[in-house]
Amino acid sequence: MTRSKTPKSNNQKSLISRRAALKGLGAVAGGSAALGLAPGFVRYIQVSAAEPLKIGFQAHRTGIGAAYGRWYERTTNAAVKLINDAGGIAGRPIQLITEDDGTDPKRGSEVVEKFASQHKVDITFGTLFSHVVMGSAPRAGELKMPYYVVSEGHHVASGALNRYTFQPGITDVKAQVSSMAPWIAGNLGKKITMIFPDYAFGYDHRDYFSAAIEKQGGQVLKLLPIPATETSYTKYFPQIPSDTEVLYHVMVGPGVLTFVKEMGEFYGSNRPQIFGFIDSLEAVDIASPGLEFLDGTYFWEAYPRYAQANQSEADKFYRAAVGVDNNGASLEDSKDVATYSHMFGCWETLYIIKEAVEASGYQSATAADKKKLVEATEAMKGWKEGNEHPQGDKTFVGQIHQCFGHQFISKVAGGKLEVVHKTEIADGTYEPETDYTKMAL
Amino acid sequence: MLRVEGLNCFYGNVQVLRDFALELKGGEVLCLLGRNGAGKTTLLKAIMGLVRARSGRLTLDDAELSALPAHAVPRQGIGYCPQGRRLFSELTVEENLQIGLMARDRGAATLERVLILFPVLRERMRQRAGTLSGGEQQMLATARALCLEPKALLLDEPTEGLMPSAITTILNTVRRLKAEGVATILVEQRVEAALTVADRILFIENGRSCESVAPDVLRDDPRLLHHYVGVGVKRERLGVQRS
Amino acid sequence: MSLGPHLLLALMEGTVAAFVLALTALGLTLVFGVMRIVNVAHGEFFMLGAVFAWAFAHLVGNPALGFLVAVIASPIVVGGAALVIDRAILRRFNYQPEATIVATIGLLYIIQQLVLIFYGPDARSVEAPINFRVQLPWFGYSGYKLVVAGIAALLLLATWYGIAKTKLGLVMRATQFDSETAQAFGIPVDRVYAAVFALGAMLAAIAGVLIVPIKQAYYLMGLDPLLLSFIVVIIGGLGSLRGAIIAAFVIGISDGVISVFFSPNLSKILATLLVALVLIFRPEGLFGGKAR
Amino acid sequence: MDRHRSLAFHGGALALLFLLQFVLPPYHHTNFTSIMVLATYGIGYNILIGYTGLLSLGHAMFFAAGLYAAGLTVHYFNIDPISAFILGAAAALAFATAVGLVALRTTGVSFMIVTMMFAQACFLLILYFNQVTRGDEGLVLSGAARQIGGLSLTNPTFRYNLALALFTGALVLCYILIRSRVGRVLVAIRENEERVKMLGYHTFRYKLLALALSGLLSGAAGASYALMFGYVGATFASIEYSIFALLWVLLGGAGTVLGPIIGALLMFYLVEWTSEVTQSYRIVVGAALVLLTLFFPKGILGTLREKRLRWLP
Repeated sequence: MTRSKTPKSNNQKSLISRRAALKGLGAVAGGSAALGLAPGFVRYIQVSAAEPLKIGFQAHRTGIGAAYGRWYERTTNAAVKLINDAGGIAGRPIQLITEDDGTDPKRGSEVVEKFASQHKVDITFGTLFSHVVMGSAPRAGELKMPYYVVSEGHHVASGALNRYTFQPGITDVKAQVSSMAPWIAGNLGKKITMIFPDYAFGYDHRDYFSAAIEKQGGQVLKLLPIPATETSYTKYFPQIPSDTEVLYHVMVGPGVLTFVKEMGEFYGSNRPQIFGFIDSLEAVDIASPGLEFLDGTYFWEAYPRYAQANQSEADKFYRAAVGVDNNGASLEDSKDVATYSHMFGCWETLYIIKEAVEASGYQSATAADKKKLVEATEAMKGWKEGNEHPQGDKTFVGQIHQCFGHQFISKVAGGKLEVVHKTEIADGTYEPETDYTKMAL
Repeated sequence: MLRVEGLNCFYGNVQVLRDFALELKGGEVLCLLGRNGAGKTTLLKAIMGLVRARSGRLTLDDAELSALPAHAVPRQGIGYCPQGRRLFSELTVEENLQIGLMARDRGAATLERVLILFPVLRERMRQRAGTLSGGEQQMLATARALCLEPKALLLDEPTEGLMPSAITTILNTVRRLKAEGVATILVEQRVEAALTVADRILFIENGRSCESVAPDVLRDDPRLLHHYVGVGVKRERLGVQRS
Repeated sequence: MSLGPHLLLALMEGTVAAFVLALTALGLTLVFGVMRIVNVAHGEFFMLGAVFAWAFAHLVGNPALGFLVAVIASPIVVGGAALVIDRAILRRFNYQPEATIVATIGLLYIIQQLVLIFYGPDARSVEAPINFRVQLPWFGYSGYKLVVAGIAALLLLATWYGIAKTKLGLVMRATQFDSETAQAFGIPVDRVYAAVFALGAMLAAIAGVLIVPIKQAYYLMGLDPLLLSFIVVIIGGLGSLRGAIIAAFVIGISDGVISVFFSPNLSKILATLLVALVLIFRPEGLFGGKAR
Repeated sequence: MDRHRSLAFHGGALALLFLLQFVLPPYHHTNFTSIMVLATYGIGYNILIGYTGLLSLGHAMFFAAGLYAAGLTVHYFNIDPISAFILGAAAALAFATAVGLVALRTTGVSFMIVTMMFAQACFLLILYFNQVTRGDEGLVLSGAARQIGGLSLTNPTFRYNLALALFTGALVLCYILIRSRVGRVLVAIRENEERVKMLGYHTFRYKLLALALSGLLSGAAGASYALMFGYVGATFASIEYSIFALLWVLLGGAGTVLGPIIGALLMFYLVEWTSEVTQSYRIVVGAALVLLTLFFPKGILGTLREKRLRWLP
């Protein structure tokens, strides 16, 4: 998916403490070295003397994806450490090689190239923003480089990419919105107005949610696309039809706090039901001043940010390993909120890579072994909830290289998100639109 | 009081002034004559610091002008009336004069004295400078220079394009200032007019200071004019004056 | 919502935007008018204003007091940065127009990166100093936005007064019309340039401070105001203060209305077409002087 | 004599690029392929800024015109790459001419602002018509569509040599142009447009020609990029890509034939190299621009020409 916005966090701390926090993370440009020099950005995590398995990690360290990229990196590093501590993949330690793609498609493609030709990695993995995936995937396909993305968009399952590109760790937007429609129609209302970003990620919402809600007998009254650079929203609100029962928002843009605040100013206490995608508020503290208006509204979450009453052991394990507290914030800094509904995809994808490598008998970076790896990945059917898959059970459809998992609907109450509904995997699955397994390897 | 020694100036690689020298006393009017491109305007700009000298010395009384940044030169007491007048044409007459007054922190008394010299400006204070007639513009340019209460005044072709009555006003002003002890360098194409006020004529050729003569000498022996300014020029200029 | 109130809201939004745009564009056109240079990093001064506003507001804590500190301190810091840039870079190549453009593009990148390093990639909000909601019969409206329009109007008036009525303004105008002659009358042109460059940056920074409670501070927020300011100064005539302000209102309000009724992208595309039209009929802009 | 030296110099550079493909490791092989395509864009830009003295800050729109004209027709109508390339270049040529008719009415900084705004309008148009362009996510062109006479554009050797051919074409065109009478008029316009006008030249037409040619080369590069690398996205129309062209040309030396490729190569490897120690590529780009204006205004080849190689065109 494309996120042209960076979620804003309403950080109350001074610059100094913020810097200190970044330093603790040691992941981002800032921090430790004020000039953006941090030791060993091409990081090698070596565990034993066995020949390491090289995984190239395409990270959004700079550009518009940087806020997500930071947490993607943190989650990835945590998972790699665990896997290596437990003996690595097929007895080989993971050597993670991280390169910044600048959240830019051209650079993304160059990074894939660099992984393949210079670092000679076995597998490429990573990125979120869909334009980077779109820019990189063709080259990955040409290089016959297995490319596991954690991007959430429908572009993998739509058939636009190629046989080497997979999305096994995170449910795509089409499935997410399809599984939301029945609950929304049943609980909130059937007359919907959609506010969504005016670019690719938003189009997936527009197209697939509209279709899904119509299937439920609902109706989208009005579509309000918001340009990527928009930071002021008052002018859109009058376009919301007054008979709207549910306001559906997927905001990605630097202005979500503003969005909420202006919505509050516009509506006062007399508002329709509001349903949003947590993308709007990833990395933002729900208890931020100005977000009070959201109280009593609903959010989709891929993975509940706040530890729930029935928290699973796997979630406890995962939070501890990544260093996230029960409110979804960094253990070192309670104001540093994670991109919790997306970053688990990195963790789970790494475990799927592990499984695929071990199942395929992959030995070395040869064309033959890579084909075996692709076929082994395609042959997978799904995974059970557990420490390796803390978000929950998933099924995997080999033809479209896409996984499907449970989704959550949470209500904002007292500055937290409380899960009120968990969807079934079947709620979101759809007929395959393509069959990658028929493409030549 | 104003002294120029061994002045060398360049535009890029082209040398415009070569070892130029002159000396001027208080109350003296020096008329600078030479062909177009001989370096007259450049000399005035060099004195003002607008063209930086590569070598040489410029002094006014005891002040070393060549060591100063351009904007500090007028503060030493040099009024400059550039070629083409260069008024701030979008500003009002009053504002133009104000800028002259600000240069040396002069106030209402100075302005009053200047306006006595050019009473016509008094009626035009709120008018935009660009809308004045040619003669009025020259008066304003001169008045603006006088607002500094200068010790030395540099006038670059002040009579250019003016009607005879306006020329008379300007020349009378020069005489008056001379009486007050102001040293004046006058760059002038109208030789006849210049001869009526000048104490001395300095010829300039190819950026060098050449002969310096008294006006009487020049009247008696126009050959110098032929040599330095060109015979055609001379006839034309003198002819215009006579008609 | 029916057409009347809808249009009213559009006009209100457009007017608030226009005031802020006028401040930003005024800074750009002032710098161009006096110094004959285009500062491509102008939008970054706007962004820095917003970022420092966040920093000051959070150092102080109390929203109203913090904002007050920000409104004063933020432009001062940004103006100081502009002075350093003027001395360290622009002056060295004597404000040569092309070199200035290239160097300010470079500065744009450097400033963005520094903000990314020290402030981070997040958008952060600053609480508005005044929090009240104006309830109209058809919709509610942010009281702070009206305050922004008010402050911006005052600042525009103050800038106009400063330029038209004070000695400093006179010196600036004299330098603008003829810098050489200005020097011959004791005006230290290089100091005037430095002051104007700083003043231009400060106007952008104040606009950034005013906007931050509405829009949040974000390291990539400078591009939009830069492009809109460019549209404004081209239509208004490069260097014309009056033109910039009139054009800011034309663009700001039409942008508000078109955005509300159609699409913001469309409104920016239309604004650009308007520029093309203006250029076909008046290449020097609506209020630009012909030969300057 | 100078003419021979200059021919030998440029011929040598092309020969070197040809030979490099046999020694470059794969990663650098691909990099050089893309740099040659981007340097073609740089040469187009250089005709305008370097030889005609017009500073445009919106050249990405011409690159994007070629990129989208070629990419969309391949994606939606499955036309063959050669036709798509011709279409892309022609579209950019027509577009640049149209832009020139309006933008060239302004001069100096206004021209720069106007081109920048038009480019931004193009960028927004790409987003606005997202149903067709897929906005900033962009489109991927399938490998199957990218075949010329049975040879796949994904084949590295084929692609490298195509890029070299494109670059050579641009270089030869530029070389011939600046040695022609037209080229001398353009340089004269750069030095002093008023004087050229007084000599009776219709300078508007010459500037329009320069902009059209510049747009043509930029568009040809854009079309090639889409076809060779299979991705078409709005990023390439963003201001960033206009600034990159400026940076390459200034770094290599504005008004030198080989400047753009030297600038593009250096900048690519400078960013690449510094990314090992810092992720702050913006600082590298920004500092390069500032330092160039302060200490190195003529760029690498421009300085060389001034100091030694006076014959360099």
